[in-house]
Amino acid sequence: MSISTGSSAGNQYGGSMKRTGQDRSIDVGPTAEEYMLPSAQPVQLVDPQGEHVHNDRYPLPDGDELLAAYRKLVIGRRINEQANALVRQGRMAVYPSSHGQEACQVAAAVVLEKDDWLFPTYRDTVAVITRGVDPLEVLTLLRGDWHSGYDPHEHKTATQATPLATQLLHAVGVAHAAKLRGENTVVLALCGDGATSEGDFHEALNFAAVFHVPVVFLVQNNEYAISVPLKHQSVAPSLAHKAIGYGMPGERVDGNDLAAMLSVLGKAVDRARDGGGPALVEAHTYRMQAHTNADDPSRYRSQSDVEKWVPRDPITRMRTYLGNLNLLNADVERDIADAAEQTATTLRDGLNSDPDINPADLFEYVYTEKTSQLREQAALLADELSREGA
Amino acid sequence: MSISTGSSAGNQYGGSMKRTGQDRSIDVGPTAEEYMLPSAQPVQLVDPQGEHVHNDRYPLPDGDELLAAYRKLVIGRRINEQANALVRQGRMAVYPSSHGQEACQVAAAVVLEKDDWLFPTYRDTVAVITRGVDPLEVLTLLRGDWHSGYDPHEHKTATQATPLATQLLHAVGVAHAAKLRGENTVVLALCGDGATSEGDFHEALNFAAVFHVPVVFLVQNNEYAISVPLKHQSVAPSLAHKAIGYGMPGERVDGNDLAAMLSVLGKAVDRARDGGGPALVEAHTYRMQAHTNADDPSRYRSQSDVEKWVPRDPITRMRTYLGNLNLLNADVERDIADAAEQTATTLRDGLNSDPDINPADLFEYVYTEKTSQLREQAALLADELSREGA
Amino acid sequence: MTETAVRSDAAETAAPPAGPQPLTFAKALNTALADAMEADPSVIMFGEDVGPLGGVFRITDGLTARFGEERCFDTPLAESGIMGMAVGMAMNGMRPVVEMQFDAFAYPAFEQVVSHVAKMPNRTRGRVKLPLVIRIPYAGGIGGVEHHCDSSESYYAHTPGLTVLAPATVRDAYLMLRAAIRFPDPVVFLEPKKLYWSKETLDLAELRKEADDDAATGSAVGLAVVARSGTDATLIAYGPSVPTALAAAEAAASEGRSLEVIDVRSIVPFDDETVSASVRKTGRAVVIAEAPGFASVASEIVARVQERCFHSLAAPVRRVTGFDIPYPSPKLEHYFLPSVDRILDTVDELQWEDA
Amino acid sequence: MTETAVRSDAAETAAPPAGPQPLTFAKALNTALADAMEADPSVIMFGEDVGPLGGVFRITDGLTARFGEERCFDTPLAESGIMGMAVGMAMNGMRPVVEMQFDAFAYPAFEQVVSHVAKMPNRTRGRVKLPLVIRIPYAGGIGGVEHHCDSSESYYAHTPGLTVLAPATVRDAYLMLRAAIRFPDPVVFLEPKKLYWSKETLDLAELRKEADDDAATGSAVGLAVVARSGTDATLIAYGPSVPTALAAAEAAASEGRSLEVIDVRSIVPFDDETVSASVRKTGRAVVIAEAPGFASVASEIVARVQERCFHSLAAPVRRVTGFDIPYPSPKLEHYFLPSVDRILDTVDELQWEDA
Ligand SMILES: Cc1ncc(C[n+]2csc(CCOP(=O)(O)OP(=O)(O)O)c2C)c(N)n1
Ligand SMILES: Cc1ncc(C[n+]2csc(CCOP(=O)(O)OP(=O)(O)O)c2C)c(N)n1
Ligand SMILES: [Mg+2]
Ligand SMILES: [Mg+2]
Repeated sequence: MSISTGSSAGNQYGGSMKRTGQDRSIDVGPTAEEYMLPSAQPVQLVDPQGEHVHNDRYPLPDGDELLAAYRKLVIGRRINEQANALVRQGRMAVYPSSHGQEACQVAAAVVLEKDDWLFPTYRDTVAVITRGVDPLEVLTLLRGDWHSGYDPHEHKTATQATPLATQLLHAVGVAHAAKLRGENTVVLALCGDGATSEGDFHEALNFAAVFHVPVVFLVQNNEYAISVPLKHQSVAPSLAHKAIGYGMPGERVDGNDLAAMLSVLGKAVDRARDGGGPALVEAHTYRMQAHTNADDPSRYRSQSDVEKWVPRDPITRMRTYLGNLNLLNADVERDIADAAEQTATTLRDGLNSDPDINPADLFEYVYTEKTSQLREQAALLADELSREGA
Repeated sequence: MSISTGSSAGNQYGGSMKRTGQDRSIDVGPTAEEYMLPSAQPVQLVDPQGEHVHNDRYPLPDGDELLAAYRKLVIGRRINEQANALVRQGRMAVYPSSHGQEACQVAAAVVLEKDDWLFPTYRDTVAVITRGVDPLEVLTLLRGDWHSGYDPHEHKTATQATPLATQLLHAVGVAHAAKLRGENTVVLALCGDGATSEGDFHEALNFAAVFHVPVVFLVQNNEYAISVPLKHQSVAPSLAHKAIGYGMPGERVDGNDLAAMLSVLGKAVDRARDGGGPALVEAHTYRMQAHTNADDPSRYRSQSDVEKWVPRDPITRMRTYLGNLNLLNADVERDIADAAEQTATTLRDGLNSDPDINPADLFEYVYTEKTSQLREQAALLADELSREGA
Repeated sequence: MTETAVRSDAAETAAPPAGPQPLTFAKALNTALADAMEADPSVIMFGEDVGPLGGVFRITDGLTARFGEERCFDTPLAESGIMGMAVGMAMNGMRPVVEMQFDAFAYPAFEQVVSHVAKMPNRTRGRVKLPLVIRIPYAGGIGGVEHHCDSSESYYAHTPGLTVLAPATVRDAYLMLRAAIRFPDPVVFLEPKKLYWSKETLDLAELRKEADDDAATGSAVGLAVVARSGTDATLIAYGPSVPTALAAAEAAASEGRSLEVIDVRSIVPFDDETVSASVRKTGRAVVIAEAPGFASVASEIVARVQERCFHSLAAPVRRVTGFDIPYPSPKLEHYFLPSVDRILDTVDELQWEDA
Repeated sequence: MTETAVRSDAAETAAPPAGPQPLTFAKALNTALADAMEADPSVIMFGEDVGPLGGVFRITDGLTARFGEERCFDTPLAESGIMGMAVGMAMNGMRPVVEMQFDAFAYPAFEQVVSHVAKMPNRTRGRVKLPLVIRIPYAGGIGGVEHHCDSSESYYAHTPGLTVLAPATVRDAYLMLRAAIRFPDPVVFLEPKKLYWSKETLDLAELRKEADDDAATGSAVGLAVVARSGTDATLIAYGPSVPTALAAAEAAASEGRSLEVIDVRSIVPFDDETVSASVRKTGRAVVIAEAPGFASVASEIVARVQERCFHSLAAPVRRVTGFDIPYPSPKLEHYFLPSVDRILDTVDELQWEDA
């Protein structure tokens, strides 16, 4: 650092930096800085016009892989739309939409093996469903039936975390346990840009680095934490620059570029699996809709700002690119649309019937065996209900 | 970053890195990386042999300034010795010695103006006394009379913090309040290497950077957190590398070099005062003694490791350097020794008389006005004591 | 995961017309904040989304626009950071009011609250005062998802050095928040979320005058009130449970039983005098609170009442509280919350055969 | 700021000789950990300074040497990190035992404890179990500086989903820690610091056998014991207050008053049966605990006892607790702690004229 009196770090250096010094005179291998600092611009492999952008370090996934992922992208978008509709219809209490972030959602699900673990947040419903969890079980939370509806062990997918950044530590613990047993499980832990400010983010990255465990941290930087824009959250050159402070590599990616997301995340996962340790990936994306249905974004951002992101939509560019490759035609598109419609129908039908709710369950899972206190309280409630019923 | 499969960040890149790319072809001003990353080696201005080391960015303080600081250094060492003795004699419950870290302690006190604030930890007794707080008031805590003995407002010196890293946020708040009022107060906040792992460290640095407040964070990296060595605390290239993750400059200094400490901290303080925002300074030093008298360091480090640091002692090199400048002679040395002895006598005498302890004080300061609950409880205790007295 | 019950009526910022008018609990709080900021330039407000958005419940609506972003501002998303910064600002001449977005999101700040907010004045023998207010939208009954409905008052009430207030009426929302901001010591100010949209018809000018009078007498902290007089038994409640207790008393009256309702208002300090006087009069008491009962404020009230009124009691003091389980999901919360029926059942068990 | 009372006798790691022998509380815990790790490879221990140093109280002494640093290791200095990692490890097949270095240094982990440790099994309908133990050296009486002497049990006891244990004897230190580690749900295990150096003469082989029997019956959690029988009044205590209660009973006996002492052992779940049976028999009760009394476990016990034993009570249930003030500095702590005299004074006030 050069501490120069009077200059203002915060304002002078925003988010767009060029990478320092690749042209060293003697080759001594990469320095820690070169190894751990992110590239100067977010990695992009397919630009918003659907054109391939060459990148030395990140290969473009092949067409079939992209087509399969594109299918999931379209289904993901449909899930967001359907969930929003169900909220409007009063079938669901709340839905934090990932509209616009579906490339991150899909990539997060598909880069993992079956025995890997995913740690999602409330906004990552699409990732969880893409990973294979029953959509209706996922929506248990959002329609208010129970705090979580699926078995985390079945799909190696943790519950969708609400207290920000806390889940990142659980991810480290899961990875650490697997490592101690010699299993080669990789853990992918998701959080938002806002969550990077929490102490638990710091502790999780540091623990992961010190214990050298296979966790990939994916920050979906969608530029907002409810109403708070990124610039009030951090004045670092980028969120990926935080990685070096823990001694792990950081990278930034165009989060609306499915191909880049697959390539960068995939490489980080491979590296973690091969004993390379944790990594931090920052995906640049945008929250196209309100924080949740209860939010009023007009209070803190203009519609025109939002519209700037429409041309960068993850679906459009992938459709163009795949079309140019002749991998998409009307049949394929119809097939994909049908699959998406199928998922939407599952959601709609599922949410149209209320599941049985058993008040006795309230006492059932607090402890493995009910305490005498809970037995008394369960009896009190049962008695009330039987009298009501009578 | 280049995520390369199979390599191991943690092991491959320890703490000694060279700085990347100063030789750019077009001069576009410093990049964020150049501006915020610390120099390749800790800044040193006077080496362990007492020789001046030239540094482009950090000027050597002049002889008189160094002599005045040296005097405080010697007194600081004497305070540590006397406090240890008082613990052995049972006059004090506990003492976390800063033996070996006195250059950090003195620099932290002297770079501040009267209206600046210092936020010390339990280990920073010497810094607090050097700042001018009455030594006996400082020792109130350590002999167990009360939780803190001095008035933080009188010397703009916060209480010595025990819960690690919590005080860094208070420092940010004090600076923020001053900034809002347009005062040009600088706040110097101290913590140890271990404390950098706490979530509050992260939150404090981020808040300071986002609000662009004049706080200088000084980490005394003495290589241990009780028994835990630095390498189990962090695998970052250095602790100063954390700065870029918050968007502030980081620097590392030879913490046993009083001249370098004064120059680097002084510059960071000036810069903060001039509106340049916060900075992180990591001082490389060593905890020469046990964590506290209750500790048993033989369980986790060898005496030979400790002895490697003896030649790097902050006093020896400064004495040689000042001697070479002809600023030290027998008279001056005797005068300094007398001053140190004077301080030691103050401590000894002060701790030999027990202060009055008033049990009624227990209830006096919990609230500005005692609650009815506390009035009852105070009466109960008073009644007990009066019956005992009777 | 998110705000759950925002209504736009709290968002009105225009100067209210004179004379009595309907005022929501939320708007009363908003007005109290604005009035306090107007009265004292050292009052500042910060937290998550309290700036341009006006808070997820709109309690800080319009404050940034009116007082500037130096006096009402958003912070990075870190509750320990918010609390720790508030401590420092309070040390240095400010009177910070911070918002914890929801009850369970105050837990990351727990160390700052317990180890510093509560202890700093005592640690320094009163040389460092911490005149700060921690506003917490708290408790349930709004169909919120997990972590948005905790009744966390017992954690704070158990921590010496904190003053813990819980208003239950629109009037008190205004007066008690003004008092909390003026108070020389740190206050945990608990805002029952489910009452945010409750309304009373009040004359703001008179409320303001009352607040000024209270500023002189300092009487607002530490006093319970008799919310409804009665003779047969005492219901003791605070915050979100007060309306439920009042409804139960109303229902009991129609069955010929006269219940007195005490609104505790100030959990710490606790008004033993008012509570004990009532119980000594009625001889029977039921304590009502949403939080799980075990080792809670409700336990404390039961303990104090039996310690102080033992010889007046015709029956054990009983509790109607949340069960000792995590707060349930929206579709199950009504089984959990103290209800009029559960209160009346409990009153029925107060050994009336003796009476 | 630091450990305060380390004695080297806890540091012995050699295999103990056979037959009854003096064992400290600290060594009993150390042995329980070693035995649990020996018995079950999924048991792992981590925290601050628990590795080579063996913990600032030496409770983990020798474990790294014996079981390797993969099973007993130091973490970076971050309590939320420790707790959160423990959650993940417990999710993934391990039985983590974590040490919080001192009571007040567990507060940074409060969100992880309340929002996850306590709630995860319920959140997932029991599909994710969290068999983990949070060891907390707690409470005072050791001349520790600020933040090293908090009695924090009420925070945990109030949080549904946690099991909260506090041994008071060397025997229980061993047996209850073994039981806690075997328990399928998260346990907050409170170790009274001032008892670490207390001794009992015990036969380890028999203790181990007893632990194995208990593993079959699962009886160690949820049971209080009568620590001393008596007829005139019941003293109810746990953890560090049990020896004080016993001393008070001893002193009372010499004055001709027969006090029964209940050692609660298991704060959650609470053994109403044992406690109520005693109070119904004696008709009088005093609850003793170090923590500030307001909204505490002591309040809960008072409330439960009067709810359940009202008609057997000859006097109100009374409390001897810490005052509602921050834990005092070393030279003042003896004024704060429940003492034999204060207990006897309180017993004297139990309206003996009725008897
Ligand atoms: C500890 C905690 N504090 C506050 C909240 C309330 N809250 C829910 S979402 C949110 C914003 C999160 O922003 P970000 O991390 O960027 O994720 P995004 O919602 O944009 O996906 C806030 C403040 C919370 N859930 N947890
Ligand atoms: C929140 C918290 N956790 C644990 C402790 C116990 N503790 C006291 S000092 C210490 C080590 C601190 O190491 P470091 O930050 O390097 O400072 P140093 O003692 O070396 O000056 C620990 C773990 C504490 N004081 N606060
Ligand atoms: Mg975001
Ligand atoms: Mg250290």
